[in-house]
Amino acid sequence: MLKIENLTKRFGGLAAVSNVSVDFEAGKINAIIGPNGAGKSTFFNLVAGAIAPTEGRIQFQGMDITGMACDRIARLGIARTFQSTMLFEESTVLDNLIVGHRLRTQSRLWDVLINSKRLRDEEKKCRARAEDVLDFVGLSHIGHRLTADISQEEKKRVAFALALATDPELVLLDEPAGGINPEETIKLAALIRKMVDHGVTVCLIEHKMDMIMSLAHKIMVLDHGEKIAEGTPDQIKQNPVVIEAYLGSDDDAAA
Amino acid sequence: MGALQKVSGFIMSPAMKMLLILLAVLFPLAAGNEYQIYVMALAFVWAIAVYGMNIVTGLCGQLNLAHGAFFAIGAYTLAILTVDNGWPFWPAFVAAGAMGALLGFLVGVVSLRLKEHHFAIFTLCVGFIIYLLMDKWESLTHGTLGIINIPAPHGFGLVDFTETTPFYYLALVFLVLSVFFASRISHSLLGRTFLAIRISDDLAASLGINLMRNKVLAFVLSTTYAAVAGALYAGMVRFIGPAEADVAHTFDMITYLLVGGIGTLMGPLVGTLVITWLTQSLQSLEEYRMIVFGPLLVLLVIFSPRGVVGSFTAWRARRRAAAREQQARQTASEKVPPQAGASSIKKGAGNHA
Amino acid sequence: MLQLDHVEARYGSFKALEEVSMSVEQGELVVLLGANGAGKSTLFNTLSGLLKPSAGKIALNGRDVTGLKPSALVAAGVVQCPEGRKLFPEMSVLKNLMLGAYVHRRDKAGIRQTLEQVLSLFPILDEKKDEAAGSLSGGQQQMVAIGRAMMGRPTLLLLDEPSLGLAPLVVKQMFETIKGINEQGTTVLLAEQNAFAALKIAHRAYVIENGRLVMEGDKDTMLGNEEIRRAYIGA
Amino acid sequence: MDLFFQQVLNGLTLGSIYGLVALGLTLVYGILHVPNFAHGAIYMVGAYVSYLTMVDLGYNYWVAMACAAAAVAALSVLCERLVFNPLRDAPPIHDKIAAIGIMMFLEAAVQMQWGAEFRRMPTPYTDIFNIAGLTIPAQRVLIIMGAFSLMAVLHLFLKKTMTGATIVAMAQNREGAFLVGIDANRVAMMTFAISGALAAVGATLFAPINLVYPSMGHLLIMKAFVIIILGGMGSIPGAIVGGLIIGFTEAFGGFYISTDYKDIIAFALLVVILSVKPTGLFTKGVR
Amino acid sequence: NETLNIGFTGPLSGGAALYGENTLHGLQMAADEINDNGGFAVGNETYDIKIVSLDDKYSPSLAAVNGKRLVQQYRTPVIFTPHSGGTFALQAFNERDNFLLMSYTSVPTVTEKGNKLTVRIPPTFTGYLKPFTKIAMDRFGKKLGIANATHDYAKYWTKTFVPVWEAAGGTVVADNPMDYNKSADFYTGVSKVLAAKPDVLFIGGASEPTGLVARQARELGFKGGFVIMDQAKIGEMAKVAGGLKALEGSVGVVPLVDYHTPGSDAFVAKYEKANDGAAPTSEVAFNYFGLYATVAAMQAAGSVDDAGKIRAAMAKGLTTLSAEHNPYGVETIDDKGGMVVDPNIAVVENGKIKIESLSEVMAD
Ligand SMILES: Nc1ncnc2c1ncn2[C@@H]1O[C@H](COP(=O)(O)OP(=O)(O)OP(=O)(O)O)[C@@H](O)[C@H]1O
Ligand SMILES: Nc1ncnc2c1ncn2[C@@H]1O[C@H](COP(=O)(O)OP(=O)(O)OP(=O)(O)O)[C@@H](O)[C@H]1O
Ligand SMILES: CC(C)C[C@H](N)C(=O)O
Ligand SMILES: [Mg+2]
Ligand SMILES: [Mg+2]
Repeated sequence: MLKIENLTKRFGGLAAVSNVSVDFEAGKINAIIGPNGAGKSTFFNLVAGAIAPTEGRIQFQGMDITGMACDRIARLGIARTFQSTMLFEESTVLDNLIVGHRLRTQSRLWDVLINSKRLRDEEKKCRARAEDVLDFVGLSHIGHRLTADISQEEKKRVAFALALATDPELVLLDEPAGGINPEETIKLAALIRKMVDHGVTVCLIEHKMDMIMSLAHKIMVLDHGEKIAEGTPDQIKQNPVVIEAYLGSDDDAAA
Repeated sequence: MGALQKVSGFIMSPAMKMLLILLAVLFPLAAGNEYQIYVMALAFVWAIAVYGMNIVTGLCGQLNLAHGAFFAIGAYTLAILTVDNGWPFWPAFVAAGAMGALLGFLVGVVSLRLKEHHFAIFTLCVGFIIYLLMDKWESLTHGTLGIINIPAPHGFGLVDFTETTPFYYLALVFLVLSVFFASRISHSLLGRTFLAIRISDDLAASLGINLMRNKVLAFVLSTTYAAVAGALYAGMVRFIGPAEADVAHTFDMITYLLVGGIGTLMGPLVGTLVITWLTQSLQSLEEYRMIVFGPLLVLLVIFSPRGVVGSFTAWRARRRAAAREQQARQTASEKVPPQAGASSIKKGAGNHA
Repeated sequence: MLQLDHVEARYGSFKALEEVSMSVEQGELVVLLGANGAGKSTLFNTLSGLLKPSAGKIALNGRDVTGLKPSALVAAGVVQCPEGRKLFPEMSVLKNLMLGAYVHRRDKAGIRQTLEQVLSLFPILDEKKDEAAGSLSGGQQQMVAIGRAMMGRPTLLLLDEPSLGLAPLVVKQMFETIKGINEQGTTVLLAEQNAFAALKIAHRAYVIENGRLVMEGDKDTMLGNEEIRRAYIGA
Repeated sequence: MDLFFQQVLNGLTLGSIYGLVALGLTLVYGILHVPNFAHGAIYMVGAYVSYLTMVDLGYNYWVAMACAAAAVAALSVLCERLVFNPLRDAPPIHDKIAAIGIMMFLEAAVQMQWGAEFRRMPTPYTDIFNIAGLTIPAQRVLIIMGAFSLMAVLHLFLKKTMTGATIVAMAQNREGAFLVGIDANRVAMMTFAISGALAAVGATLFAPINLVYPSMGHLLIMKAFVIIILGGMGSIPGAIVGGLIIGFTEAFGGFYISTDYKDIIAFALLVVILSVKPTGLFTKGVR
Repeated sequence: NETLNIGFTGPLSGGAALYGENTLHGLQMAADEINDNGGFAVGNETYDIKIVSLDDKYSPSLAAVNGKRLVQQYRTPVIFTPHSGGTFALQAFNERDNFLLMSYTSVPTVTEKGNKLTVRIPPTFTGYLKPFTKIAMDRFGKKLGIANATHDYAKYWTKTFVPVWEAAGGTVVADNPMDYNKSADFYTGVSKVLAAKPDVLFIGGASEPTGLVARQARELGFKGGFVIMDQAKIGEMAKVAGGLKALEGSVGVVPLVDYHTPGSDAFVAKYEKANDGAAPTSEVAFNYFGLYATVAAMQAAGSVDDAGKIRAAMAKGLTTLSAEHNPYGVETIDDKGGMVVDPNIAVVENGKIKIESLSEVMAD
């Protein structure tokens, strides 16, 4: 579903992502791990179109989306969350979510000024969608609360819901469990699994190995912008290059 | 429900809106003299422009420092068309709005590529260029002499808008329309779109929102508001000069917006009225009133950063959320034994970790 | 020398530290273990004054230092080498190091001496001393950060994940360096994901979870504890 | 050709003053992210203080300059403490409005105290050199030399001294600066003090070839903002080069195109440059 | 005594504050005198004058607001304003609201548009054009460089002055007006004009910047004469320009202190006494006169609140005005409402101001 070929991104002299090729399958959970500054978030930014690659190609469902504008890519069905959660703190959770479905609506200024039927229908649709996704992430009961007042973990879920409100095929999650305690992390993992069960493909960055290892179907490891390994969790756990660059070895521990 | 809550509930209700409009309609009858009506009408005109600024700055988060210049563009378009080209008032009025939109589009397309302070200072410069053009382009704008004898809005033989009270009602109608459209916009999908851009460009773009198109739209809306207000202003004061485009006006409008509450629906109006009447009542201090007004502004910004309306709505929203929460908790403990839903609420409220 | 008494820290309404009570003795090397987001950095930032505790007391050598400004704490000898390095990227390496000695700026001779120490510890920095810190590789930047902290001649050194982004070989070296610093008399509080290596050079360790200290013990107890091994060292 | 060099001289004079004022502005902006619209009023106060010490109290020009620098530095620090420090976490629009409040206050206060009339500040350096057809009044030479040496001193101060380094450190990484023991308040106050002193010195240099009146800072502050945007916010070379660009644009634009339109030319230049390079001339690509 | 409110709206803060304050000062001075003398009588009633002043920051719309306020809240039958913008804005409703507009501006259009209740206090400048041209051209030559200010008044001047200069056989070699209020430095503009080698420079705006322009022209080697627009006063310019020497060969309006008519001497003496020896500006003098003229007109009309009658009686009132209250010796008022005066001309010769009367100059 997502096919990356020789993707490279340079910031000045620094190659944040360098010559990465990878295939992500539909309906799977794909993980990206790697040390801090390895280029994981940059990789996401490239896929989501937030920044343009220096070299290489990105194909999504057979379509070349390299260098396409962010919002078009979103309309094609790629949604994302950010490493630091961004929400509109001064409005309610539900109000935050309604805009998530905006990209599936047609209303223009004119509709707004005359309050057309189309607008009313679409607003209803957006609200319904917002309620759906809120329910999906298990937060229906806090829809009316101010976003500023909800907990860190709830915000992460709201961010998920916001991504889901765009009706995506593929969701990119950047450190969804960052700053979340182990107990909640497990619940979050369950939620991610549920997303996949509902037909959304997930791609996630995470430093929490327990979570990754139990969740991912496939893992790609980045280091210094380069792909140093790719495979199933078991393969990755055993991979000496990965152990050296990222995981740290048990041998070290034993020695 | 406490009395306080009842009052605050009422303030937000549709009945309140009707009451406000009624008060506004009755104001000329209650006003001690025509001067007060005149000041009120002028404040309404400014408020319309401030509503425009609220769209681009309050909702969409782009600080446009050329706003005063667009106000002047509206005024000049009307003045030039009526005085120099013999157009009747109302067609010229429509043209003024259209000119605001057109120039807003051109300026927006160029300037919205910049972000934050750069955008702000860039528009400051655009505003200054517009001012200088009005000052220097004599063959079109009459230069520093300004344009005199601008006709008042045409009353079709029914009303005489050179009179203060009829003009007051005209301004009121336009104000109500402006607030109505502003409220439509801010409560609609479009307003939510703008809001998403204000939180973060990246977030908005990742939600499939075309940044440029929406920002330009917000910008054009705001300049149209400004131009319409400017045209009304020209029809009221009936003389305009380049000083109308001075940045000081833009800063005045930002002040109104901030005092009333940026990003709120009633903030622009409340802020404009508060400051207008405050300035009028400080007139007795004459040239020294800035000594009072300056520090007042500073204190306000420090101690009431959300403005009058913003502070009120934030306070109310929080209370309502708390009330609903309590309600939810009660019903939960009454009906279902503390299961999934209820327990996680508690957790959320009590222990955020 | 360091005493924490029911310290609590918040980000807005979110409590990142709760009821943290701990103590570190003069000359000790204490490790702080904890998962991502457990609150290690928060604790460190609270200790170095970047964050004001919302409750509780912090005492240094018997003196109450709760809520002091970072500059005052640095002057009192508490220096942090922070997560994410926080270097001055456009300044030269040397300038970065010299700024580390800001509180001792009048003691020119002392500065020179410490600088020599640091440069002999990380010879590569001597080579790169005129280059902009931002242009160095991640590992080298980490060395600058550690070096900068050492320039403050701390009595209590707070190291927040110093091995982050360092190649394994460098990591090994670095742990030896830390051990050396500690042996020369500096008290060290160390947060590490690389728990095993850290524990090996430590005297004692605390485990932090969700902002609370949940366990404490000396090196051997910790290394021997099954749960610890599984949770932080890897099964 | 004489006329050409005359314009070079004019451009330099204007550029020096613009640069000096913009430097203070960019310093505060780069480190504290405060868009200080009151800087023009601060400049104006500087001119008044010099005027008073020199004309009313009869002190020497240089003493007056020192007094102005000290007084205005203190005033700036006061603004920082009372207004900008409490607002450090507020959105930038709040800073702007607060700065405008300060500006209004200062202008009104000066007008109340000393009236609105134009004053002329004498200079002890009244010689006019005529070299190869070029008219070079001594005061203008003083302006150019003064401004450039001040810029050089500032540069050395920031580059070579520990105290200067703390300012730069703060600009590059706030938390990092805290962690090496730099006192944020101290640096903030120092930065405001320097910025104020630069404005005061600029005003004292410039006042003798101009007039002193309460609204004298209006256009200057606009131009200073243009300059720091042009040069890149927070960039010191940017402020200097930006000042010179605007100075030369005005001198040459005013001479070869039209004096009446020279301001349009300067502002249009900015619009063009920013349309091509949205972040200004001197900002680094990273971050 | 009854109190009669007289309104004023003008710039009391911002860039034009000085100008506004000066005009207000003139009104206040006259009002204080009248009150100290026990007020003035109209019919059976004696009135004291209270000047109600409001700041409009030079903004027309604020002037309009102030005008409304003055008329309705303070019942002022007369409003003084010192700027054309404010005048135009007030003219939108002065006839309807029945107040007399005393406008201190020389912009001719304020009276040309036929407003029935407007009086223009200062004379138009047209009387100066020919004598100025003659004096400057005779002494220095026919090439004129224009370097005056860019505000409305200056533009009017230029527009009317240039044809007169050209009709007398002169040429305009450089036309480079400059914004006197906003420019940081005039060197560029002045050197541009001087590059065309003019014999005479036409300058003028507010006195101090005009002085600065003259000074810089001299610094840049200009040796010719100056024609000075009447807004600038030679005496004040000299302070900035570096003494009268720098203004050698200038022709402009006569500073009031050099008028030496009985009226002007009395006024100057009075003013200097009250203001530590500071010389009065024409803004003060004209507005001082303006208020006295108003009072005289009220007395002649027998009404303090019928603006139409007061305006109609203005000419008659002027005849009763004592010389000391009419420092410029205004003779009468024309049909449209403009004050008429026979202007004197000042020429700087050998570092001294020399007065020439208009008729003499033209007779030569
Ligand atoms: N806009 C940018 N300009 C310059 N350099 C950048 C930019 N964005 C990222 N980088 C650099 O690219 C590298 C990769 O950054 P990235 O954010 O992708 O890392 P990451 O793998 O997501 O790390 P983490 O796990 O800490 O989030 C880093 O060295 C970073 O400094
Ligand atoms: N500036 C902040 N604002 C809000 N919450 C924060 C902030 N910084 C940290 N947190 C939250 O506080 C908690 C503790 O974070 P902290 O950075 O102290 O963890 P840590 O143990 O250092 O983790 P890591 O191993 O990832 O460095 C986390 O839940 C984190 O999300
Ligand atoms: C000479 C003065 C009467 C001119 C005045 N400054 C005006 O506004 O027109
Ligand atoms: Mg990342
Ligand atoms: Mg940490």
